[in-house]
Amino acid sequence: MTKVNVFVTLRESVLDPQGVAVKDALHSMGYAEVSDVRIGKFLELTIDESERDLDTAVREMCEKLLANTVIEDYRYEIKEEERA
Amino acid sequence: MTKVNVFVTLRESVLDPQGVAVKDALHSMGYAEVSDVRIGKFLELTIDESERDLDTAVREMCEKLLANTVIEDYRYEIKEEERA
Amino acid sequence: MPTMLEPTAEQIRDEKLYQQMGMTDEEFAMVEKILGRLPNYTEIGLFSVMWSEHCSYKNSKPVLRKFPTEGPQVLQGPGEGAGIVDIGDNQAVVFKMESHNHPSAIEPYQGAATGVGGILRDVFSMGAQPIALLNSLRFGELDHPRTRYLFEEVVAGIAGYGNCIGIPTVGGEVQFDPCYAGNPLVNAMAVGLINHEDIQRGIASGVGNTVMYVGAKTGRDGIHGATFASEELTEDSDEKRPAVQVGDPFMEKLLMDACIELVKSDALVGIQDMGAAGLTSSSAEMASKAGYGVEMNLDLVPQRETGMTAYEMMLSESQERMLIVVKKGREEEINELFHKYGLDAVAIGRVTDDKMLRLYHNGEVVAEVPADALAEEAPVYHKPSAEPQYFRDFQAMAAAEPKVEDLGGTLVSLLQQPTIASKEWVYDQYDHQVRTSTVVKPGSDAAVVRVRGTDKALAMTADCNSRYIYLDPETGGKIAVAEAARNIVCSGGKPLAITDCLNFGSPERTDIFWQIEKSADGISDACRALDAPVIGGNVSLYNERSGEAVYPTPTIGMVGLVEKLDHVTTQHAKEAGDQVYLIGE
Amino acid sequence: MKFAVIQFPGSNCDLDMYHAVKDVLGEEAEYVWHDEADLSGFDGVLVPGGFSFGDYLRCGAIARFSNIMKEVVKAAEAGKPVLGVCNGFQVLTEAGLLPGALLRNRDLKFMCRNVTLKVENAGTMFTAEYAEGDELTIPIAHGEGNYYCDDETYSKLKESGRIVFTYSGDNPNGSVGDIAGILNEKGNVLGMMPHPERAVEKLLGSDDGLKMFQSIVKEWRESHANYA
Ligand SMILES: Nc1ncnc2c1ncn2[C@@H]1O[C@H](COP(=O)(O)OP(=O)(O)O)[C@@H](O)[C@H]1O
Repeated sequence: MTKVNVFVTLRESVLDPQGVAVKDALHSMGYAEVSDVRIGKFLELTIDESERDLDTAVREMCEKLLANTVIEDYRYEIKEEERA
Repeated sequence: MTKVNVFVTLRESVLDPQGVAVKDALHSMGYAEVSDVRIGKFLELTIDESERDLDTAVREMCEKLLANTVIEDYRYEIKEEERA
Repeated sequence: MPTMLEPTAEQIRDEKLYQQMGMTDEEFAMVEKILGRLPNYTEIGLFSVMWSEHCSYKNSKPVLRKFPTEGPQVLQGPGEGAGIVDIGDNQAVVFKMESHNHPSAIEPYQGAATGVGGILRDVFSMGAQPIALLNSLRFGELDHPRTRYLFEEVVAGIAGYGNCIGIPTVGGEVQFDPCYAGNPLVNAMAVGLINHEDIQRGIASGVGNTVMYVGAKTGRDGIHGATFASEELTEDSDEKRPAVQVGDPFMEKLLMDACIELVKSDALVGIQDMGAAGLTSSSAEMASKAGYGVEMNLDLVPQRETGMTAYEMMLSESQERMLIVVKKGREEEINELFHKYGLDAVAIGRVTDDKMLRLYHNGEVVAEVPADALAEEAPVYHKPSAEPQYFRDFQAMAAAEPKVEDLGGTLVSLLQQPTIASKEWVYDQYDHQVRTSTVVKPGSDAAVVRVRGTDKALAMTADCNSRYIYLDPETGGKIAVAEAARNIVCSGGKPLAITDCLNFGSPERTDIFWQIEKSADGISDACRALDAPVIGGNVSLYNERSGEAVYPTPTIGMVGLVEKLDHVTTQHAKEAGDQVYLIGE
Repeated sequence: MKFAVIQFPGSNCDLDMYHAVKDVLGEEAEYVWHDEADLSGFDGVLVPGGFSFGDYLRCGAIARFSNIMKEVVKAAEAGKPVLGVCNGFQVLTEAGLLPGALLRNRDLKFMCRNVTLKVENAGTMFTAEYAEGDELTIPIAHGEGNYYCDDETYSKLKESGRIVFTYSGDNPNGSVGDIAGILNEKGNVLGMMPHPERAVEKLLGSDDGLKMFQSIVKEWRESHANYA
């Protein structure tokens, strides 16, 4: 069993209205020092052992489903295997 | 200027229908080895230097706004300072 | 995106760089003649978007001239953000339909969402309060996973935007056919209400008056979107595409409420939304329409990204932005008005009397072009058309008589066709009741929305049977208008006028151009017969994927007036024992 | 009776709430913008639906920090009726005036349709005109109406009659215990996902929501008659 963390973020030129709203809210709460907020997704996958190459499989999942590569970038971390 | 990454995830006890839907989709795409998917938020904050203690400020922002602790857990990482 | 070094005027000419922007050699020569010199990179960019089919209608103008556009009820015909029709008691209804096909093919959620945002801006920039949304959708067959994805995401995008901004989505249509597999159609329609005295126009007049920018900041998204919409989709469309625009319905809600308040102010001279070709089309069109000029300092444009060039700012199609012209000296009160909604109105330029669009950036003049040349003087092409063989073949065939042996079984299998089946899955996701005026919800022939404070209501529908139009464009065009009219009448309304969205393949093809002409003839005839003129619309050509055109799909959006609320009728069976009649031929 | 209809940036059922109270019920109503700081002139507070602050981050998360929310809390403490519908319910939970939280609908989709609500407690200031067990046709329109609370909270709500409405038949969003609306401990703050303000005219399909507003007004009249 392996844990994989996937981070999906909006591409650079793509507007992040959520991030803007959260930044404005933080400002109005007094945290003027927050100069930027970008909001993305964080996915924790638990993956059982399989024939497949883990790295390739995760990359495929990201490309096909987890990230919308038209507007999003992704990266992932494969954590050490946890043996049950 | 410091970058802070905040991870907000649903608590264990709270059902994550979106995670279940993604897991099901991965299964139907042939990735039967994915045994669990949990979906959370990933926030990248850029914070300018200020009087305040950074760690305390980020914790407050999480408690007050970024996470709803009735249903969510959070953790954060303060990345090295980037000097302009 | 790093700022690239811009090519020089000579390079643009010698390397024919304008071709990448969709301009022909002849068009480039026309620009050179208009300016009396070579255009620089920013200037050729301005011309290329303004002279694209999407902005100039250069291929479709001769066809659009066929439409009847007048009638005693018409207060504003085609040419402004949206058309306007009188409904009595000093009130009028404002409506328009627009396509967002290519953006939706690339990123269905955002493409559809920003389509809704754009059509709403067209309506509230006239000064109207939007009261309802409709949509007309076309996809390939549902057994293809990509199609399911597109369908789900388009519906979610429409819902996401409309629900958030709080305008009910009350009706529409969905058709599935293989011809739309590579190029889905997403047409959105908005309907608004206005009092006669509040009607606004997109004009920049009065020398010295101030040009202000309101709404979202400008980013590098959607650069050259209008040009992109004026080409066929190909396998490498995905590579060519500009950064996709993301809709922000929250921002637009604030902008909408602020603009509706703004139109009551006598400080306002003109207002126009920054839709296709953004800052370029809004400024050039407002100046040209008014017979004035506009100069703007691009350093003052609110920017989301650093290091943007004049070219990028002028061609950006970032969403949720408006350009307004206000009386000189009244800027502060305008700014206060927007401030209440958390928005900034920024003065970025002024009206001049020399009819030029002049742009400054970093202290230099970076473009100086006659506004009329951009907005009015695009070439008009009379494309050749020819009756295609397929049409002759069909006409020569004997009409097939369907033989139905098992009536019940046939009925069930018809009802199982996704195009015919209930669309509840779709409209359940749309808030169709917000503003508590929806008298007839989706699921009947036409939706009916009451006019609060009166005993009147408006019936509205969007219809098009593209198979009929493919088989016989002229008759099919008539049928589309007639179907819309029947839906209105069956709901208790009298047709007032229509808006249309002409979705076709490439006008460069003679068979396609023939389809465009013939269906326009049919639509025109039906509109005349029903006294329902065309008060606005939109043309979307080049709906092709790798050489395959969609069926000709001129979607009709019709609005009718229900004089009394108790005329409202729904299509549903009411009681056992009621008689059923068949009326007509 | 005079109601405040709170408007956050992005509220969009404010108009519906206003008309329900003003035109249909014939009581007084005024819009109060989120940055104002006084509700003392009002007898009741209505927090309408919509997408306050775009629903960005979480529904209601940003709205609860608005200026006016301090006043809403004060009004609640003073015992004035506070009704939060849909996004208003989300705001009230985020603000801690009501327990629990609202998660995404079980099917992950926004849904707009009529549902059947069951009146679980007809002894509240919001439901006195109904009878226990009454079934009402009221529209819902939400994407995140899946009420969640932990088991302990649920038992407490249930035992103390603070579950005011449940979905009867199909539970549209997967909420704990079919919960559609809950009350605070004191009994003067009600949050619910369905829209009673959309069900006050037969013309639009149902007027089953009318009695809720009538209950509030009646209770107020009675309690104020005593002081008069
Ligand atoms: N995309 C859509 N959005 C909203 N409502 C829709 C949509 N598609 C269909 N509907 C609604 O579903 C009902 C049936 O539509 P349709 O199948 O086109 O019926 P008809 O053929 O009788 O016009 C209509 O009330 C229509 O408004």
